[in-house]
Amino acid sequence: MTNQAETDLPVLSVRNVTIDTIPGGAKPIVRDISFDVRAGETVCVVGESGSGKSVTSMAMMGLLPKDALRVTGGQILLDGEDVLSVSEGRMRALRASKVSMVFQEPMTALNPVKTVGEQVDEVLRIHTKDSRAERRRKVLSMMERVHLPDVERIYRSYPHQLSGGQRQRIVIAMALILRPRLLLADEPTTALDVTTQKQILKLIKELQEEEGTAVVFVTHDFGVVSEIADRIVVMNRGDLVETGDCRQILSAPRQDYTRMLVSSVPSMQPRCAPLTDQPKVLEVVGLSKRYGKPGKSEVLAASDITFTVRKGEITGIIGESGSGKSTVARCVMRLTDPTEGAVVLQGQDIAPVRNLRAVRQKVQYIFQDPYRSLNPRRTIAQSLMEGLVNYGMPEREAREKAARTLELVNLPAAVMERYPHQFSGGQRQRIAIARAIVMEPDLLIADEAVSALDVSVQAQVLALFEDIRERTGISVLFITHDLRVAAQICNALVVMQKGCIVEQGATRDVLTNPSHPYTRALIDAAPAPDWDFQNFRPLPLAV
Amino acid sequence: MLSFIIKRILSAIPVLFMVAILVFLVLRLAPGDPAVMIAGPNATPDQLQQLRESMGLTRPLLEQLIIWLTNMAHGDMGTSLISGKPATELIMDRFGPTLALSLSTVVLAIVVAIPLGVVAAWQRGKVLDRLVMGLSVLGFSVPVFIIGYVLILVFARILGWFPVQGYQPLSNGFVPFAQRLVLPSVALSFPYIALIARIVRTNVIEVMNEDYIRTARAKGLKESAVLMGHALGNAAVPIITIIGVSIAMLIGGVVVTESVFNIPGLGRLVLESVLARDYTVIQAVILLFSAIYVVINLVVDLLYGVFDPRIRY
Amino acid sequence: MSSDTPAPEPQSQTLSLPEMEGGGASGLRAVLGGILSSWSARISAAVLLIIVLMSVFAPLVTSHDPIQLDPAIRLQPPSAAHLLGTDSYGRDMFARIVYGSRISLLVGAGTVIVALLFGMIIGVLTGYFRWVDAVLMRVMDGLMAIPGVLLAIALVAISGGTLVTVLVAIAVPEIPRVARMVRGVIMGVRNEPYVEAASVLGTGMWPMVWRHMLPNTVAPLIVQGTYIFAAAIMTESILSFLGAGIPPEIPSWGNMMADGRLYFLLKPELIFFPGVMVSLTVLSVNMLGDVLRDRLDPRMAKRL
Amino acid sequence: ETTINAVMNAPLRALDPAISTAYILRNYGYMIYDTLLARDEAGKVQPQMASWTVSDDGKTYTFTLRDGLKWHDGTPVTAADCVASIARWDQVDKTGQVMASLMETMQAVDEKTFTLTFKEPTGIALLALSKPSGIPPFMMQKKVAETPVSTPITSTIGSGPFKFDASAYQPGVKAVFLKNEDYVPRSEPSSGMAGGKVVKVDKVVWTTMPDPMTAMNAMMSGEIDFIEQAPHDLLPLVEGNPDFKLQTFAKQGSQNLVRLNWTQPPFDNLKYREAALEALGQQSMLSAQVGNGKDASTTCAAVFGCSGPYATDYKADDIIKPHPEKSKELLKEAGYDGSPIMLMQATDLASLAPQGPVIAQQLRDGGFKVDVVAMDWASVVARRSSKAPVAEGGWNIFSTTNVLPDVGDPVGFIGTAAGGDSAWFGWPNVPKIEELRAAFARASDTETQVKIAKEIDQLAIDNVVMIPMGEFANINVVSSKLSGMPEAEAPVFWNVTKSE
Ligand SMILES: Nc1ncnc2c1ncn2[C@@H]1O[C@H](COP(=O)(O)OP(=O)(O)OP(=O)(O)O)[C@@H](O)[C@H]1O
Ligand SMILES: Nc1ncnc2c1ncn2[C@@H]1O[C@H](COP(=O)(O)OP(=O)(O)OP(=O)(O)O)[C@@H](O)[C@H]1O
Ligand SMILES: [Mg+2]
Ligand SMILES: [Mg+2]
Repeated sequence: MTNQAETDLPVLSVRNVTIDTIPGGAKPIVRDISFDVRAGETVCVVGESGSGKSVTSMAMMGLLPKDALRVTGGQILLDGEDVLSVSEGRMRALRASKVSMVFQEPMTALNPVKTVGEQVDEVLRIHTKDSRAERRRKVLSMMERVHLPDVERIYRSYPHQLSGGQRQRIVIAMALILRPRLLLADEPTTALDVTTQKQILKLIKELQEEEGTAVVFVTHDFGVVSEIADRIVVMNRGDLVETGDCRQILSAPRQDYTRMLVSSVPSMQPRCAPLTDQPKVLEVVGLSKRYGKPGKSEVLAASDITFTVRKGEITGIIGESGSGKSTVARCVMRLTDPTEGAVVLQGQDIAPVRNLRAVRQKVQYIFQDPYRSLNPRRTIAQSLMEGLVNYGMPEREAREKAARTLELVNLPAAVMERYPHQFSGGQRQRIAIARAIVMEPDLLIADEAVSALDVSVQAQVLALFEDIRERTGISVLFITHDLRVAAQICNALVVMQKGCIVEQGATRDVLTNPSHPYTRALIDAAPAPDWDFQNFRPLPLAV
Repeated sequence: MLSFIIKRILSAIPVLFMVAILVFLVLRLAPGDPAVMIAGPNATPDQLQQLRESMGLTRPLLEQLIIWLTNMAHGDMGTSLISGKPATELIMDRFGPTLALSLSTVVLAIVVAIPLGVVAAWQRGKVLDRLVMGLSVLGFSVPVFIIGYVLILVFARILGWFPVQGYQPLSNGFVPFAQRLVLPSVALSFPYIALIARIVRTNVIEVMNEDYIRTARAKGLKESAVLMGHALGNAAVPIITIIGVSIAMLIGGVVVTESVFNIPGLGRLVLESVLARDYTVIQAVILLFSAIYVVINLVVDLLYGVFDPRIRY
Repeated sequence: MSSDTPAPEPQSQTLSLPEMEGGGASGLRAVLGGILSSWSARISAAVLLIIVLMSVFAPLVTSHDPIQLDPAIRLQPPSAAHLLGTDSYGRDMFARIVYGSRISLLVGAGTVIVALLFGMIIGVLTGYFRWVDAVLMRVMDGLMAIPGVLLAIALVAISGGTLVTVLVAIAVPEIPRVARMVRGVIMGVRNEPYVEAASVLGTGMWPMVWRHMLPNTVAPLIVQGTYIFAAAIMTESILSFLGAGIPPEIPSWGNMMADGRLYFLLKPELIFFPGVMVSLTVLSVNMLGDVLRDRLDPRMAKRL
Repeated sequence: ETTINAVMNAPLRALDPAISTAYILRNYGYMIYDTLLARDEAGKVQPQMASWTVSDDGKTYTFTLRDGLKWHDGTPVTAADCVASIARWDQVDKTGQVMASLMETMQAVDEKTFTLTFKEPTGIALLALSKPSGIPPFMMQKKVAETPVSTPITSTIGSGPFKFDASAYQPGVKAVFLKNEDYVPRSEPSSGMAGGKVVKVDKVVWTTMPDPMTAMNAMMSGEIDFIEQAPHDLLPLVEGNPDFKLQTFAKQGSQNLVRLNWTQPPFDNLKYREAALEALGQQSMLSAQVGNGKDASTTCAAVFGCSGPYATDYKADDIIKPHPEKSKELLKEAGYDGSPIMLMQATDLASLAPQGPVIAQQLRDGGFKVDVVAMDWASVVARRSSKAPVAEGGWNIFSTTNVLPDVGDPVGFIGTAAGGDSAWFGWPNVPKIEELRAAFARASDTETQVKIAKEIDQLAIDNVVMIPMGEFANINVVSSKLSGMPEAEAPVFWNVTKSE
C-alpha cells in the first residue's frame, strides 16, 4: 500500500517534541518524539492507553489544555511552518484549513444543541468569504461525499437524531471540507461497531486518495492498523518505541514492546469446543423483553431467546451494537424483568422470583464499563467485601478472602486501600472481575468485559478468565462484539441481530462455517481477518 | 407539546388545591382577626363580635373553607374583609407594578449576570474571575433594603437622576414609568445577578470540558466565539432552571423593595393583608402567586425544549 | 423532561502500579488537606473559626450584656466604653455583634441543617420509590409554590416571633428545593453501573442509599448549603425589616441591620458593622464551599 | 392646579369612620364629612353645621342646621340625616354610649331642626357632639347611617369640605380628595376644628409609605409636602433646612400607657401592680421613642394628660421615675416566686416597637422575671382580649399609645374605665371609678368635672388601673410651601395654602 506521490517534503514533521505537565512532573508526558508524514500517506500511531497518543496529536492542533500541559521542546512543522511558534491567530487560521482533526467519541464530539449542518457550515463561515447559499451548497455536497443519506434532512438534524456512524461522518465532513493538508484522526472508530468501522475506514481512505491528504491515525486496534497504515509509529509511556513500514512492524517488530503488543492481538482461530457432557447451569427459554409503553415508544429489545450454558463452559453472545446482548444478560441477572419466558438457573426458574437475595449469590455480573461500575468513592477493599458482608461474612474473613481473590487476578493485596481512579482501565476491569468471583458464583455474566481494554491488557484478562474457569469450573456467559475475543475463549456462540438469535452453535462452527448471512457479514467486517498477529504472519489460507 | 402543556396545567390543579387548603388553615390558625383591624384598637368586645358575625368568621372552619372553595370554583375570589373591595379588583390594581418590577429585575439580572458569568468562566482562576465572584458573594450578603437605600442616596438624592419613590403605570408614558423602575429593579436584581452569574460560570466551565468544545476549537473558532456560540448554549438548561427558581424566589425581595421604593404592588398588598388578617385577599394573592409559579415552571420546561433540542415533549 | 445523551465518560488517567501514590489519597483527611492548600480557603477557614470562637466564647470577648439597654446613652459613637458605639436603645453594639454571631450562625447553620436533613430524606424517598414520588413531590410543589417569605410571616404570626419559629419559617421553604435536587441525583445515580453492581452483590436499599447514592449528593449539597446559609441570614434580616423576625431583644446580625436602617443616613455604622460581619461570614462559607465542591466533584477536577 | 401630597401615619383601607377608632379613619372623616359642633383652638364648643339652644330645664337641646349644607351628590342635608347619623354613632363611641344612656328621645322636628331630650340636665350633648377625636360624630346621609354598625359602610358621600375621588382610591396605597366646590364654609375664621373650613388647594393626595426612610427621602427631594408622623430620630435630616419646617400641635401628642392584666396572677394582686408601677419609669421609654435631649417629650404622671384641665401630680415621683429597689421590696412582700410574666410586644408598628424592650428592662431591674413575646400588632390585639392564663394564650402586660384628645376625656378614655369585664383589656375592676365616670358625664360645670377627674386619677393610680408612661409630641414634617394648617386634634387640610 505504498504511495508513490511526492515523497520529498513531508507535510508534517514532528521533531524532538517533548510535552510536560504544568507544573512539571517527575517525567515529561511525551518525550522527544520525532516522525514525518508525507502527503497521501497514512501513519498509524499505536500504543497502549495513556502512552501519549492523544496528547501528541492535540499538540499538533495547538489544542493542549493551556493550564495543564505544555510543549517544552522540539518543533512541529506543518509544511515547514512551526505550529508551536506561530501566533494564536495564525494557529486558528491553520486549524481546519491546513490541519484538522477527527476525535475519538462521535457521540460527544458534536455540539448537541446545534444542527449538524450549522456546525459544518461554521467551518466555512470562519475560514472563507463564501455567501450563505454557496456555503450551504458546499456543505451538502461534502455530506454527500461522506456517503450520508438524505443530506437535506441530515443538514437540519441535531446530533442526537443521528446514529454513531452518521455522527462520525459529520465530524469527518467537518474535518475535510476545507481540504486540509493533514488530517489527524484520534481513534475515530473505537466507539463504533465493526460494520460501521469498516465503512468509516473505507471513507477516510477514499477521501485521502482523492485529495492526497496526509493522515495521522491514532488507534490501539491492530486490526485497523493492518488495514490502513502505510507506516506505523509505536509509542509506549511517552516514548517513541519504534517506527517503520506497516508490513515490517507487523511481521518483524524490532522492539520487545512492539512484539508484545502485536502478539497480544487475539487470533480469529476458534480454540475451544463445547462441553456437551456437563450439567446445564443456565437455560434461557423463550425469553422476550419489551421496553417502553405498548404502542409508539415500544422497543422489542429481545425476542424468543433460547440457549443453554453448561458447567465450566464459556458461552459467547455476539452481535453488533444494539442487537440486544446486554438486554438478555440483564434479564438473566434480573436487573430488568423479562417480559416473557423462563430463566432456569440450576433447575429453578428465577424469572418470577421476587426476593433475589438467594439468586444474586449464585450469579454474578461484570459490567460493560470498567470505569463506571466501581464506585469512585469507595476503596477497592470496600467494593470487594461488600457482597461478602451482605451475605453475612464477618468483616475480617471477608477482607482476607478479598485479598486472596485480588491476588488471583494478579493484583497485590496491598492495593486494597486505594480508590478506583488510582488504577488503569485494565486493572479496574480485573478488580471488577475479582469482585464478581469473590462471591464464588456458579454463573458469571461478563458484558463486554474486555472491550474497553488495550490489546495487551485484554490478553491478560482473557488469560485470567481461562485460568479461573479451569480452577473453579465456573460457567460464563460472555458478551462481546469482538469476534477475535469470542474466538479466543468461547466454547459456544450465540449470534444476535435486532433482538433475535440468528444462529448459535459451537464457536468453531459458527466462525468458520457461518450459516446466516448476518454472521458472515460480521466476520467479513472484522478488520484484518487474514493476518495472524500472534505469529507475525498472514494466516494460512482456509482451514 | 400541546398535550404536554394541558397535562401540566391539569397536574397543577392538585398543587393549587393543596396550597389553597394549606393557606386557609395557616391563616385561620394565626391569632388575630380582621374584625379588630376594622374596628380599631379600642373597639368593644360586643362590637367585635357583631362584626365577626357579619363577616362570616363565626361559622365553623370547615364551612368557611367549603364556602370559599365553592366560590373559588365559580371564579369568585371573595371580597376584602377590610376594604370591602373585591379581591380580584385589588389584585388587578396591584398586579401591574409588581409585574413591571419583577420583569425588569429578571431581565436586568439576566442581561448583566450572563456576560459576567461567562467572563468569569473564561478568566477562571484569574483576577477578573475572583473579582466577579467576590462581588457576587457581596451581592447576596447585603440585604435588599440596604442596597435600596444606597441607590436612593446616590442616584436620587445626590445625583438626582431618578425620583426617590413611587410608581407610574406605563400608560402615563414610558419615561416616567422607566424612571421609577430603574432603582428598584437594580436593587432587587443584586442577589439574582450574583446567583445567576455563579451558575453561569460553573456551568460554562463544566461545558468547556466537553468534547464538542474541543471540536469547536479545532475548527479555528476564537475563544469568545467558543464561549458564546457553543458553551453558553449548552449551559442553558441549568441557567434557565436557576432563573426560574429566582423568579419564584423573587417575591420575598419584592415585598421589601416595594416598601423601600413605595411601589404599590402585590408584595405590599399581601404583607398589609397578613398584618391586617385580611384572609380573602391573602388567600387570593397567594393562590395567584402559586399559579404564577406553576406557569413559570411550565415556561421553564418549555424553554428547555427551545434551548436543548434533545428535550421533547 | 427527557434527554438521551449519555453522561460523559469520566476520562481518567491510567497509572500503572509502580507509579501510584500512597493509598487513601482521597480520604477525608486528604480532602481537608487539599482544601487547606489554597490560600483563599485558609483565610476563609480562619475567619470562620474566629467567628465561631467569638460566638462560643462571647462572654469572654465582651463584658457588656447585649440586651441591657439604657436609652440615656443611645446612638453614641464608638468609644473606649463602647467599642462600636451604642444603638438606638443604648445597647452596646460590640456586644450585640458578638452575641449576634450566635443567632446568625444558628439561623444560617440551623436552616442549612434542617433543610438538608429533611430535604435529603424526602429526596431519597422520592428518588427511590415512584409512588412516594407521586405523592410527596406534589406536596413539595405546593410548598414551593407558596412564596417563602410570606410563609415565614404567616408562621411567625401564628406562633410568635421566637427563634425556633423563625428558624422553621426560614428552613421549611428551602426543603423542597433540596429535596428536588437530591431526588434528581438519586434518580440519576439509580442507573449508574456501580449501583447496579452493588445490587448484584445483594446490597439492600438503605446500605445502597447510604454507601452508593448519598455520597453523590454531597458536592451539590455543599453548593446549595452555602447558598442556603447566606439566604437564611438574608431572609432573617428581611423578616426583621417586615417586623416578623427574631424577637428584637435578641441580637442577630440580620435584625441589627433591620433595626439600623432608620439611621442609614445619620449613623451608617449601625448597619455597616453587622453588614460586614454577614458579608465576611457568607464570603468565607462560600469560598470554603467552592473549594470543597471542587475537591469532591470529580467532574470539576482538572482533566484533558 | 395645586395638590398637597401627604404621607399619613397609616394606610387608608376601610371607609367607615363611625365604627373604627383608627386615627386614619378619623382623619379621613374630617376630610369628607362635617360635624354638627366643633371645638375651637381653645377647646370651646362652637357651632359647625348647626347652632343650638338649650331648654331652661337643661334637658332639651335643639339643633338648627345652617343654610347651604349639601351632600356631595347635591341633595340637601336634613335633620333626619343627622338624627340617623347620631343614632348610629352613639352605639359605638364610648362617650356616645354614655350620652345615649342619658337620653330620652331624639327626633327631627323639621327639615332643619332636631332635638335631643335627656332624662336629667346634662352637658354631655355638647361634649359628645363636638368630640374631636376617637370616633367623632360625623354626619352622613340617612340611608347610609341606617346601615347596622356591624356592617362597614362603603358610601363616600359626606357634606364636608373635600370630596372623595373614589376612582383614584387604592386601598392601602392612595386616597385622593378634591376640593368640594359647593361647600359653604362658615364665615368665622378657622380655629381648631371650628370656624370656616375654607379649602385653598384643588387636591389633597394621601399616600402610604411603609418605609419612613423613604418618606424622608421623598420629602427632601420635594416629591411630597407633608409627613404626618416622622420618626424623631430622622428629624436632624431636615432640621435647619429652610425648605422644611417641623410642625407640632400639642393636641396631637400621645400618651404611652402600660396595661396590666387584672384577671391573671400575679397582677390580680395589687402588690404586684404597685411593684410594676414602681419599677417602671418614663424617661427611658420616651428617650427610646423620640431620642434624648429632645423637647418632643414630657414626663407626666396624670392619667388624663398634663396639657389639659385634669393635670395632676399625684404620686408623680413614683410614676415618673423608676424605683427598682421599691419594686423589689414590694415583690418580696408579695412573696414573688420568680415565675416569669409575659409581655406582649408589637414589632410591626414603629411607635410601639421600642416600648417592649424598655419595659422589659425596667421590670427586670425591678426584680421581675420577664418573657418578652414578640408578635405583630394583629396578634397583640387578638391575644390581649384573652382572659386565659398565659400558658393558654393569655398575657400579663402590654403597652400602647393614645392620642391626647382621647386621653383627656374622662368619660371616653378607655384607660381609666374600670368596670371589670366591661372595661378595656386588662379588665380592672374598681366600682368607685365607674361611679365617678358616670357622675362626670352628668356634671355640667367644669369645676365639678375637674374635681371628679382628679378623684378618678388618684383611684386609677392607687389601684394601678393603668400606668402612664409619659407624653410625646407628634411632629409633622412640612414643606415650607405649606402654611395655615389649623391647630387641631387631627391633621386637617382646610385653610392650608400651598405656594409655588
Ligand atoms: N490535562 C492533563 N493534565 C495532566 N496530565 C494529562 C492531561 N491529559 C493527559 N494527561 C496524561 O498524559 C498521558 C498521555 O495521555 P493521552 O491521552 O495522550 O493517552 P492516549 O495514548 O491517547 O491514551 P488513550 O488510548 O487512552 O486515549 C497520560 O498519562 C495522561 O494521564
Ligand atoms: N431501558 C431501556 N429502555 C428502552 N430501550 C432500551 C433500554 N435499554 C436498551 N434499550 C434498547 O434495546 C435495544 C437493545 O439494547 P442492548 O443494550 O441490549 O444492546 P447491546 O446489544 O447490548 O448493544 P451494545 O453492544 O451497544 O451494548 C437497543 O435498541 C436499545 O436502544
Ligand atoms: Mg487518546
Ligand atoms: Mg450492551
